[in-house]
Order: sequence, then C-alpha cells, then structure tokens
Amino acid sequence: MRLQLSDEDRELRDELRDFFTTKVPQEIRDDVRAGRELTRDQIVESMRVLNSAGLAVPHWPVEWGGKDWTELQRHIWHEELQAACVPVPLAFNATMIGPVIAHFGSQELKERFLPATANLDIWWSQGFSEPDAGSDLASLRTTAVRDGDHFVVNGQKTWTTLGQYGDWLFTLVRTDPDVKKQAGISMLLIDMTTPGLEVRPIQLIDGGHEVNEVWFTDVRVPAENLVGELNSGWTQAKFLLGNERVGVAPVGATKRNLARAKELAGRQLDDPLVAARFAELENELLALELTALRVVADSTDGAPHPASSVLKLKGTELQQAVSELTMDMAGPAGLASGAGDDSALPEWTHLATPTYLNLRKASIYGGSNEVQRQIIAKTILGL
Amino acid sequence: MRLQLSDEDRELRDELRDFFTTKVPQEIRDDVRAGRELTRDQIVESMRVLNSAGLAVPHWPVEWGGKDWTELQRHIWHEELQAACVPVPLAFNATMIGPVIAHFGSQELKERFLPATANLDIWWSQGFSEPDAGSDLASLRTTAVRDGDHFVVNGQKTWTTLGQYGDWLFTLVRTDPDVKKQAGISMLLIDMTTPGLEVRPIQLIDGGHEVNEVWFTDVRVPAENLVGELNSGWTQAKFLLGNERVGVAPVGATKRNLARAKELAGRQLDDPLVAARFAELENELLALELTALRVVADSTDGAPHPASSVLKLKGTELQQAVSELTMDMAGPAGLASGAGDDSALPEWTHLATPTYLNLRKASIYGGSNEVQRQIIAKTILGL
Amino acid sequence: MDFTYDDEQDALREAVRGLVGKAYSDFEHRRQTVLAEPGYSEDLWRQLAEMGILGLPFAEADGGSGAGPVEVAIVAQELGRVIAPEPFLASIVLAGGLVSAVGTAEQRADVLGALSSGERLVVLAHAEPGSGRANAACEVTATQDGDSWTLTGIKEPVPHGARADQLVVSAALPGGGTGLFLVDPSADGVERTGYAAFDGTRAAKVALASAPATPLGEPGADVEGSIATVHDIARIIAGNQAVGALETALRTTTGYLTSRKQFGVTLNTFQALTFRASDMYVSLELTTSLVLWATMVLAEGDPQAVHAAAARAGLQVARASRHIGQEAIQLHGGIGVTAEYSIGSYTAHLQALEQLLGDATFHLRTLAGTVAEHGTLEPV
Amino acid sequence: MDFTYDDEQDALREAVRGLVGKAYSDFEHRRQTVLAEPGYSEDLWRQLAEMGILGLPFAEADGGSGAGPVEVAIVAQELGRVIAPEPFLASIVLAGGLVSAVGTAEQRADVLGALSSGERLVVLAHAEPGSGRANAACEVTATQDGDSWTLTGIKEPVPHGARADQLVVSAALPGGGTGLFLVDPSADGVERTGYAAFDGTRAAKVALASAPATPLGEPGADVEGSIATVHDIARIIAGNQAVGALETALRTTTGYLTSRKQFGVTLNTFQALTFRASDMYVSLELTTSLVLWATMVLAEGDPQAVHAAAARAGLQVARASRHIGQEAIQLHGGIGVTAEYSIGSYTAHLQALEQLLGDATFHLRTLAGTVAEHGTLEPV
Repeated sequence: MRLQLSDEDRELRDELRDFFTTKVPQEIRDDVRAGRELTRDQIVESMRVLNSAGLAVPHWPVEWGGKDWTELQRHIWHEELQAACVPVPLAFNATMIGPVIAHFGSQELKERFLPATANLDIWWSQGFSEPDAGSDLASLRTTAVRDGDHFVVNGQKTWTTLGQYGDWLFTLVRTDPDVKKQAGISMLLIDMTTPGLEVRPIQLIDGGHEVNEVWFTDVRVPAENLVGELNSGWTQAKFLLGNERVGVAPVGATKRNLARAKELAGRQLDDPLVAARFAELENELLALELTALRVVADSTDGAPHPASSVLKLKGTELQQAVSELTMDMAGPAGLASGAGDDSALPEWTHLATPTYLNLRKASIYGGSNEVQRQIIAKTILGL
Repeated sequence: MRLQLSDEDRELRDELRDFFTTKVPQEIRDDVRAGRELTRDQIVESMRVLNSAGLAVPHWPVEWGGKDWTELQRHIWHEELQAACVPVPLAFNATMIGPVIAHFGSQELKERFLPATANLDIWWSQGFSEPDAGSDLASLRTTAVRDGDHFVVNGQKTWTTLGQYGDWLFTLVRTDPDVKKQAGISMLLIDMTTPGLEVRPIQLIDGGHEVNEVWFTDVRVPAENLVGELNSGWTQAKFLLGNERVGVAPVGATKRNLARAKELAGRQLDDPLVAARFAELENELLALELTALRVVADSTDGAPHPASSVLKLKGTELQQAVSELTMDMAGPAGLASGAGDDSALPEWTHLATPTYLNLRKASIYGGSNEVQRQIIAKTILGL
Repeated sequence: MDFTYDDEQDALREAVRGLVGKAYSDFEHRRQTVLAEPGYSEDLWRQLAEMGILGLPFAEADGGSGAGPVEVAIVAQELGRVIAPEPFLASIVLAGGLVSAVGTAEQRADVLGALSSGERLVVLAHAEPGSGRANAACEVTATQDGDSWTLTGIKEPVPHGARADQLVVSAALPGGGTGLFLVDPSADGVERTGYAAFDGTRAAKVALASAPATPLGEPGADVEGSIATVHDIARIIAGNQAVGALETALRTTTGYLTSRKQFGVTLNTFQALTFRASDMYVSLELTTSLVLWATMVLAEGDPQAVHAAAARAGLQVARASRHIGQEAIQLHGGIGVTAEYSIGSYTAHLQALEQLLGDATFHLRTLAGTVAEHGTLEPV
Repeated sequence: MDFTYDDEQDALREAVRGLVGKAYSDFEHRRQTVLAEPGYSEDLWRQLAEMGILGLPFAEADGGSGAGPVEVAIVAQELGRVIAPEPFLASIVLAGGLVSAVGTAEQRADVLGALSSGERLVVLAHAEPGSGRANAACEVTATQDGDSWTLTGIKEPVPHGARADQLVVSAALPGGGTGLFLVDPSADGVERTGYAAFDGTRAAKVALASAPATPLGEPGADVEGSIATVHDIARIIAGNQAVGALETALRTTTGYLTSRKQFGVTLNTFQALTFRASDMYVSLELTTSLVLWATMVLAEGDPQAVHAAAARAGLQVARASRHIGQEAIQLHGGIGVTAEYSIGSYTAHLQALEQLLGDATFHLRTLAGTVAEHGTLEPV
C-alpha cells in the first residue's frame, strides 16, 4: 500500500502533461473546456498530434503503435488527456475496432487498417444496435448473405454516433439465421461509400445531430472484410465491449467539469446548500477515481475486470450529476440555450441545459446502467 | 375545490380535540409523546375511555358502536387522536378482526365478540404470517383438521405483535390442502389459553419484545369459531388487509414526531443543512397528508382505494426518515441507549436509535413496500 | 376541504382538452410547431381567445371573465398534458397578472382586453443577466423627463419576447424601488433577438436604449411586492402545468413498457423497471396533491400564505420533475433521447418551467428559512 | 499509488481472521457475548494481546511493535467483518493513540505496555452531555492544587467506561485549553454506571467529583489538537471496521436472496431485489476505495491531510452505512429486524460507529467549508 506514484510514473505523468498542454492546439482544448461541440477536423487534428508522438493508441500491441505500459500508466495517460482538455482519441478507432482487428484480424487486415486507424486517416463508425436490438443486442436482424466473393447486406442499424463523419463502418450482421441467436452473427467492415448504404440523421433532445441511422439496401461487401471467422462475430463483439478497463468512466473530464462549475458558480458557493452539493459530488467522484485506480492496479492481464460495471454505472451517474449541478448554477439564464453570440448571458449558461439533456444518454448507450446492474448481480454477486 | 373544512367538520374536530386532550389521561399521552413503550393497561385504559364516548370504533356499523361518519370525518378523528398523543385504538381489535366479524360473522359471533372487542375486554392477536409465508401469505401451512365439532390446529405462526398480551387469536389455517393455495384457507378464532397453544417471544434489534411466535400442537378449536364459510378465509383476509383507507399512513404521529424533533434539535436548526432536511421532510409529509385527504375524499363507498399503496409506501418511508433525523439530532448521545434514569443525557437521546432501528420494520410488516410497489405497478399502472 | 371539481369546471376542462389536447394529440404536430416561427400556433391562440380562455383570470370590467385560480389551473393542466408551447404563462399569468394588479383602470381595460381577445400578445420582461431570481429590477433603469419615461438596459431571457406586440418591463426607478412599464417593442430604442429555448418555446434578448415607456399604474410607485406575488401565482399555475406534463410522461412510459420488447418479452416483465414506474407514480400523486392544495390556497388569496404555498408546490414539483423526467427517459432507453419521440421534450419542458420559476434549492432555501418558526405544519 | 497488501500484511490478516473471525464465526456467539458482562470476550482480548495485536500501533520502546496504520486497518477490517464487540477503537486507537501522542516516556511505557499486554483496559473518556463533537472539554474541569490535580464533572457516553481499569479523561484546564489526565476509576470521587449501547457494545456514564487525576504529558498543556488528530485517526480506522462490516452485510444479504423462497422461487428471481443488491455493491466498492486511500494518507502522516481524508472517508462510510444497512434489512424482510439473526446487528453496529465518530452531515459540513478553496480534487 502506497499513496504516492513511483518516480517512473510521476515522470511519465509530467511528460504527458507537458506534451498535452503544449503540443495540442490551444483552441481545440479551449473548445473542450467550454463544452462546445468539436468539428471533425479538430478531432482528427488532435488525434494526429497524439499519434505523431506515439500517444494515440498506447494500449495497442507495440508493433502497431502501442506502448508497453502498465494499466496504471495507461490510466495516467487517460486522466492527463482529460485534465488537459485534449479530446480523447476517437473511441471507435482507438478502443473499439483497432484492438479487435489487432486481435482477430488477418495480417492483411492489420496492415491495411491499423496504421490508418491509429492516425484517424479512416474514421470508423459503429453499426451494432438496431431499432429492435438495444440492450438485447444479439437479437439483431441485419443480414449478410454470401454471394460469390461478396456479402450482400440488408437491414438497418441505429445509434451510430458521428456516423455522418464515418469512412468505414464496423458492423454486426446475421450470417446464419438458423442457429441460436449469438451463434449466427459475423463482424463485417464496410466502406461507407458503398452503394446502397445510407446514413440518416437522428436529432437528439438537445437539438444536436450526433447519432444516425444507417440503412443497407443490397450493400455488397467484399468477403475479405470479414473480421475473424464466419459466425464468430459475437466473440469479437464481446471482446470489443469488454475490452477496456481504463477509461470506462470519464473521471478526468467529470472532475474538470466539476471544478469548472465551481468557478462558474461564483458567489452561489457561499450558500451552504450549494457548497454541500459540490462537496458531496466531489467526494463521490474521488471515490470513483480511487476505484478506477484499484481496478487498473488489480491485475495487468488485460482481462475485463468485473468492477468495470461499477465504473460505468457510477461514472455516468456522476457525469450526469455534474451536468445537472452546472445547469442549476446557470439558473434562469439556462432558458437562453438558443441564444447566439450577442447574448447578454454567458456562453456556459446557454450550453448547460442542452448538455444536461444530452447526457441522459450516458446511462443508456454502451450498455445501459440496467445492463450494468444485471452484470454486477449475475457475475459478481452470483444472484 | 375548497380549502377550509365545512362548519360541521370543524365543529367535530374541535369537539374531538377537546375530548382527546381532556379525557384521556395526561400520563398516557405524555408517554406517547415521549415515544415510550406503553403498558398493556395503558392501552386498555385509553381505548375504554374512547369507547365510553363512542369514539373507539367509529368506522364499525352503527349498530355495533360505529358512527355514521364520512371518510373525511374519520380522517379528522384519526388525525386528532394522533395530534393529541392518544394511542390509536388497538388495530387488531378496531380495524382488523372487528370489521371482519361485523361483515362475515354470524349474529351469534357478533354478539359474543363485538362489544368486548370494541371495549378491549378481549385483546386480539393476529396469526397470519408464518416463517415460510411472509409476503407470499397464501402459502401458509398451519393446518386445521375437522374432528367432530372441533378443528385440531397444528403449525406455527410468527410476527404476532403484542401476542404476549393476547386473549384471543384470529388466524388463517389451511383446511383443504388439495386445492389452489388461496382456496384452501379458513379463518379461525382461537382462545389463546387453549392447551397446546404456546406464545414464544422474538427479540427485535432494538432489544424490545414486541412480536412473538405462536405454536400450535393439537390445539382443539370449537367449529363455531369459524368466521364465514369453510375455505373462504382468503376472502376475509383480503377484506381485513384492504379494509382501511383512513389511517393507512401514520401521518398525524409522524407530523407530531417531526415537530418534536425540531424542538429537540435546538440550536442545530441554525445549521442550514439541518434546516433543509427538516424543511424537505416537512414538505413531503404535507404532500402525503394531502394525498391521504384526497384519497378519503375520493369516494365514500368503503372500497379500498388503489392509492392506499402510495400512502403505505410513502407513509412508512417518511416515518422512518423522521426517526432517522431524530437520531441524527441526538448525535453521539445516542450511544447511551441503554442508560437508565440517572443518565446525564436526555431520555429522548436514549430512545432515538432503538426507535430508528425498530421502525425498519415499518416498511416490511403489513405488506412490505415491495408488495406495495407491485400493487401499484399491477393494479394502477397496468404493468 | 374538498378536492373535487364542480360541473362547470369539468366542462371547462373538457373544452380545453377538446381544443388544445386535440390540436397536439399527435406529438409530431407539436414538434413541427416549435420548429417554425413564432414557436406556437397563432391559430390555436386565437381559438383559445374565442373560447374565452385567455381572459379567464381577468375581471369582467377589464374584458375578462373573472374566473378563479382553479379554472386557470385547469387550463394549465391541459396545456401541460400536451406541453403546448403557447405563451399562456408568459402573457396571461405573468404579464396579464401584473397589469391586473398594478395597472390603472384604463390600462387594464386596454391591455387585458387586447390580451383576452387575442389581438395583442403582451409578455413580461423581467429577468436580467446576473440578477438570478430577484423580484427587483436592477440592470434596466428608468429615467423620467417630465411625464415622459425611457428605459435603458438589457432584459434576457424574455419568454416569447420577440413575438410580443407589447412588453411589460420592470425597471429600477430613479427614486429607488422597481416600477413596471408598458413598452411598444416597435419603438426606437428597442432591439430584440429571439431564439428557441431547449424545450422549443421561445425567448429573447430585449435591449433597451432610452426606449420610450409608459408607467404601468401610478408613475414612480415601487411594485416589487406585486412582482413577487405574481411570480408566486405563476409558480402555482406552472405547477399545474407540470402536473399535466408529469401525468403524460408517466403514461407514455408505462405505455412503452407494455409494448416495447427486449429479450423476447415486453419490458414490463422486468420487475426492476416496473418498480421504478411505481415510484414515479408515488411522486406524481404526492405532487398532484400539493399542487391542488396550493391552488386552493391561491383561491383563498392571502399573499403570505400564497408565498409559502408557492414554495411548497415549487419544491415538490421540482423534485418530481427531475425524478420523473429522468426516469421516463431512462426507462425508454435510446429512443428517449431522440427529438422525434415525445418523452425527451416532456423532460425538457418540465426543466424549462423550473428554470423560469425556481428550482428545488431555491424553494428549499425559502422553506428552510422559516422551518424553525412553527411546530407541526397544518394544511388548513 | 499501490492498493496491494504485502505478504506480511496478508499474514497478519490471516492470523487475525483465524482468531477473531473464527471466534465469532457463529453469530449466536457474538450475541451471547454482548448479552453478558463485560460485553466482550476477555479471553479473546487476552489472545489478541498474546498475538501482539493490541500493541501493534505503539512504538517498540513503549511496549508495542511499531506497525503502521495499514496494519491497524487490517485488524479493524477483520473485527468489523464479525462486528467483534471488543474495545479496540476505544482503548487501542483512542486512549492508546492519545497516550502515545501526549504522554511522557514513562507514561507511555507504563500505560501502553499494560494496554499491549492486555493486563489493563484503558479507555478514553471525552464525550460530554451537550458538547456534541467538540474536541475541547467543557463540562469536566480540572483543578490544580500544587502538584495535585482533581477533575469534576460528567463524561457520558464513555465507551467501555464501566469495565475500564484506567481512564484517559479530557478536562478544561484552569488556564484555558483542554488537558488530558489519567484517572484510576476505583479512586474516591469516581462513580461509573455502565450499560449496553443498541449494538451490544458497552458505554458508561462517568461522574467525577474532585477525582484525583494525573496529567498526561506536560501538566497544563493544551492538547486539543492531539484530541482532534486522534479522532481523525479513529475515523479512518473505524472506516476500515465499517468496510469489514459492510462486506459481511452484503454477503449475508446476497446469501439470503439466493436461499430464501417466496412464491415458489428464491428471492434472487426478483430483479427489483437483485438490482438493489447491485447498488449496494457499488456503494461498498466506492467506500472500500475511499477508506483504503484514507488509510494510505494516514500512513503518510500529515495531520492536515489526515483531517481532510478522515472527513472524506467519514462521509462516504456514513452514506454507505445507511444505504447498505437499511437495504440489507429491507431485502431480508421480517427476519432482518430480529435480534437472533445477524443482519440487524450489523446495521446497528455501523450506526454506532457513525455516532461515535461523526455522521454524514457532520463530515459534509467540514468538506463544504473548504470546497471553494481548491479546483479539481487530486487524490495524491
């Protein structure tokens, strides 16, 4: 048991902190700090800055650009990114399809995709959920039928985040309708410019366009774009969804947002009821951060830790709670959410309520908090 | 829509208030106010004072001592009782078995039992729950087998509150093991002095002796003590459990306890965090009281109102929350719970934590809050 | 104490529901309405005027029908049920309420008459950047020159301020205190920038630069107390609007739970979800009770009692709005955060009502400040 | 940052578990133990002494083994796991901690030696009626006559005060400030009334009437700061005890859910119940993390940091104790409130720890007071 970081880890932290705060453009980091929506270009630019220094995909195999870091070091990297307001490398690339290709893909797929994925030369989108397959993902119905050296894909995906920017889509399709539902699924990589593939926007309650539907009408996909074996897609999907133990909960960003809310609250902090809300959240967030540290420290074999569900569950709750508190600090000014630059009210008060509303998704997407409770009950508590 | 009571109701309220605060012995009311355990004699005495004025069982049929009151008037009676710290008439007599005998009993049973029940000449106990039949009451296993003009009862009941004072027991027994579980149950009245009947104390976590087990070994019960038809006991049980819409939630007593906690809190109320806890609870309690008023006002046909579950659920939660706040006001002095009269710490601080612990039962007994949620989901929300 | 409506009140509810409820029975219509300017249906507003709804709370002498708070509350409940984006609170309750309380007989007849008939939309411009929920005006100041008055400063956010035909503006008086003024928004010195709030309803920035203004009521009189009372009234009426919205939110959610399938069964098979719906119902019932009570207190008319009742209803409504609003989305899952589906807009609208009139901490602070002053709290 | 225990620490845990965990592996034994005087097992206490557990935190020169907070925390976790009623906190952590911090070399050797060997039970008498959680003494006053000191006033509740062989008593000094004194409870002028607290552990009223007393450490020195720090240390150690109890409470509850049948199936068939168990697990994990962290802060030794960490751990432990303690009983149903079954005693014991060392509001007040003074909160 030791509170302090080792000298080596502290050194790494200082180096990362220095890099992130000096090499990633200030304007991008200001936009992150203010909670503004980033452009595609900004996301690409910041990931490339990281990749140029080998800091975009440290958890990948070393031969594909990874660092041979401990889980704690990866945790430090992730926290420092957030503390410095650097956009976290695009999850679809860095933590989703990249590790799947590295683990399951043929050498050819690896060479073809991994460097471009790490450098965000390819922007990946995710095609998993369907309108009738949400928490029950395995009941998906989009089909891929073999036709010569192609698969022909038909069906519909939904909740494809930032799909409007996507170059390629990694997707789960049903390749065998006659077996147990998990056993008939395959993972396909699809060029989003293929004829018959259409991306349609879904507007969310904050007014933003962040997610999309993806429709497939006889979309022809070369058979070589299959990842792993035919009908083994559920294995890849589980690997992908359970891959990460670092960064499950956005602790660093939530901490940063809480500290910012304190600044913005100003004199309202003199009210003991307000101060108590901040203190309570700050304490819960500290407990969460320490839990994340315990989880990363617990073993280094890369297997998903069961307590990851705790991090996801509590992490999203606190993320939402901080956005709620920020909204409350904005008070009546929050009604000016649609105001432009000439508003007499500060920008953060415009953003506060849409952000709160938008973040209702956090406890739904990526394995809803009900799914997390179910996982805890079954796998940890044996209920 | 009208806020004020009618002149008639206000008059009734004033009369009741006058009676309760002048005719029921001050010492008994002081003990209630202080949250002390009452003796059997005190409970009997106060119920007899009420009965002498026709105020013990106003909701019974008029011919058996009831008043022809509206639900609102009964509500007023019930609130004023509690506000005046008068012990509410013993529930086993007044709201449980009395109405059942009045509704289902033969004329002979009525004459034999109702006057004595209203006057607490007979102290009734309840024998419903069993160790393996809690929320799932209908799975009870205590048997009654016909033998000539007697039933022979064998088995075990539990959670018999104040059974140590009981003269008679109303109980549910299985009289037909071969039918659907609800269809083979009968209700029997059993003299607790019958050979083979044994009452054993259960100590609760507050250290008190409030509930009991009741064991039956070949207990012979005259067949005439059957209430209603053979195997119709489930009907009587449902009637008994769903009989009341007034007094489902102990609003009056909880209000009194909250006001008392404010007094006892003293200077601690200067702390905004403490004041906010009081204000929040007070508001929730007001909402509960108004909901109780809406429920009683909603119709007068005597049928159970579905929102009774809301009253039970929220009523017990607030009852517990007030006891918790009181305990917190006692602070470290609460550790002196076992201290005697010579303690340097005030009596209320001794009682605070045992009361809090004891009241954990409130959300379990009499249809747990999980059962209430189930009722709301099924019968009100159609889920 | 009596919680029941009389026949006339039931008839009023049916009429409003027949009009407003029917108009927005399809959520898509509400959505399209707030996507276009002016953010509500002028047509529906006119029909409400024709039905006499807009003049409901005003004295007959002023062009209204002199109905009481219970009737206004019924209208609010029905508007809330379909989260109608019409400017009822901003114009009828707030602006109309202040004209009614403060205006001269002539002003009342003019403004309230035009408001009731639907020919003029009059809204209150009171909130100022940085002034929180103060009842006094501070950043907008009034200047007197003989009988002429001008106002200078910024009001924001002003609900429905861009569409309004006439503004009731609060301003710091030269001699101290806060006065109210009628302002013609087309006059020189008035600049308005309108936008949609997150719930689709409209607000605006109103910049005043020596804008000509007519004192409402007695010139130079401090009417901060009237502003406070009208806000308390609006809290109670908005509470009724929230109750309507909360009811629909719960009903929509239970409807979804019984129809949406996952893992081969409908969601109401999952007890963890149905129990949460039960807790939502408990919140709703308690909130309904407290709001109806506050409405009855309002009908009795004592401003002190109304102030306390507004805080009580406000706190309970705020708690329930968060609870039910958040749970309604969560129990829906992904579809709950999409703009095309209704539930998220209900959560947003409940949030907007709260931001307009006070969140839980605001009301709790009021109540905590007086909690030591009484023993038991009696509803009557 | 490293959350793992080393081999020696693991061995210590095994040893304590082998002794204490085994002794109370049957809950009925714990129950019978607290029903009899002195409310704990003298035999077990002796064995703990023999094993070197009682002298763990004290310097070797003082008769202890000079182990750190992590080792003491491990002992506390194991005691907590079986809610052992032995006076570890009252004597080793609180009284021993103050003798260690304040006593002269001679006093340390004498008192801590006797404490470590188990021959003498020494407890702290600090709480006073009406003084809340103040670190200063107020109602008990010290009077000096030459080199002799006497104490007058009442201490209550004094954990294990009736059984104690020696008392460490805080008192208001004639020249201001708070001093500590060693008091022989069998001396004239000391009157003790013992009783059981609601969790079965013992407390007492100690009435002092010119009772002879020996100053601990330098006579007349104000040691309020040391009293504060030792209470902070005790909060962190008690947090570890709570973590042990919370773990058992959750495990007992999940065990009950998988074995108890209702409606023909085991309770874990009901998703509404299992989800609540999941939430309990979340509370437990977060609490464990924060308590282990606070223990590491304690090991670093900065009193300011320890004060903050004690409040942080205290708040989290208090919230989790209420949450898990209440839910554990509720998920059990009727049997949960009976004294013969274990779970209620866990809830009671968690409550007692909180009352001894500070509830959520107490700790939250501390943290809210400084929340504006920093930006992000960093664990290192």
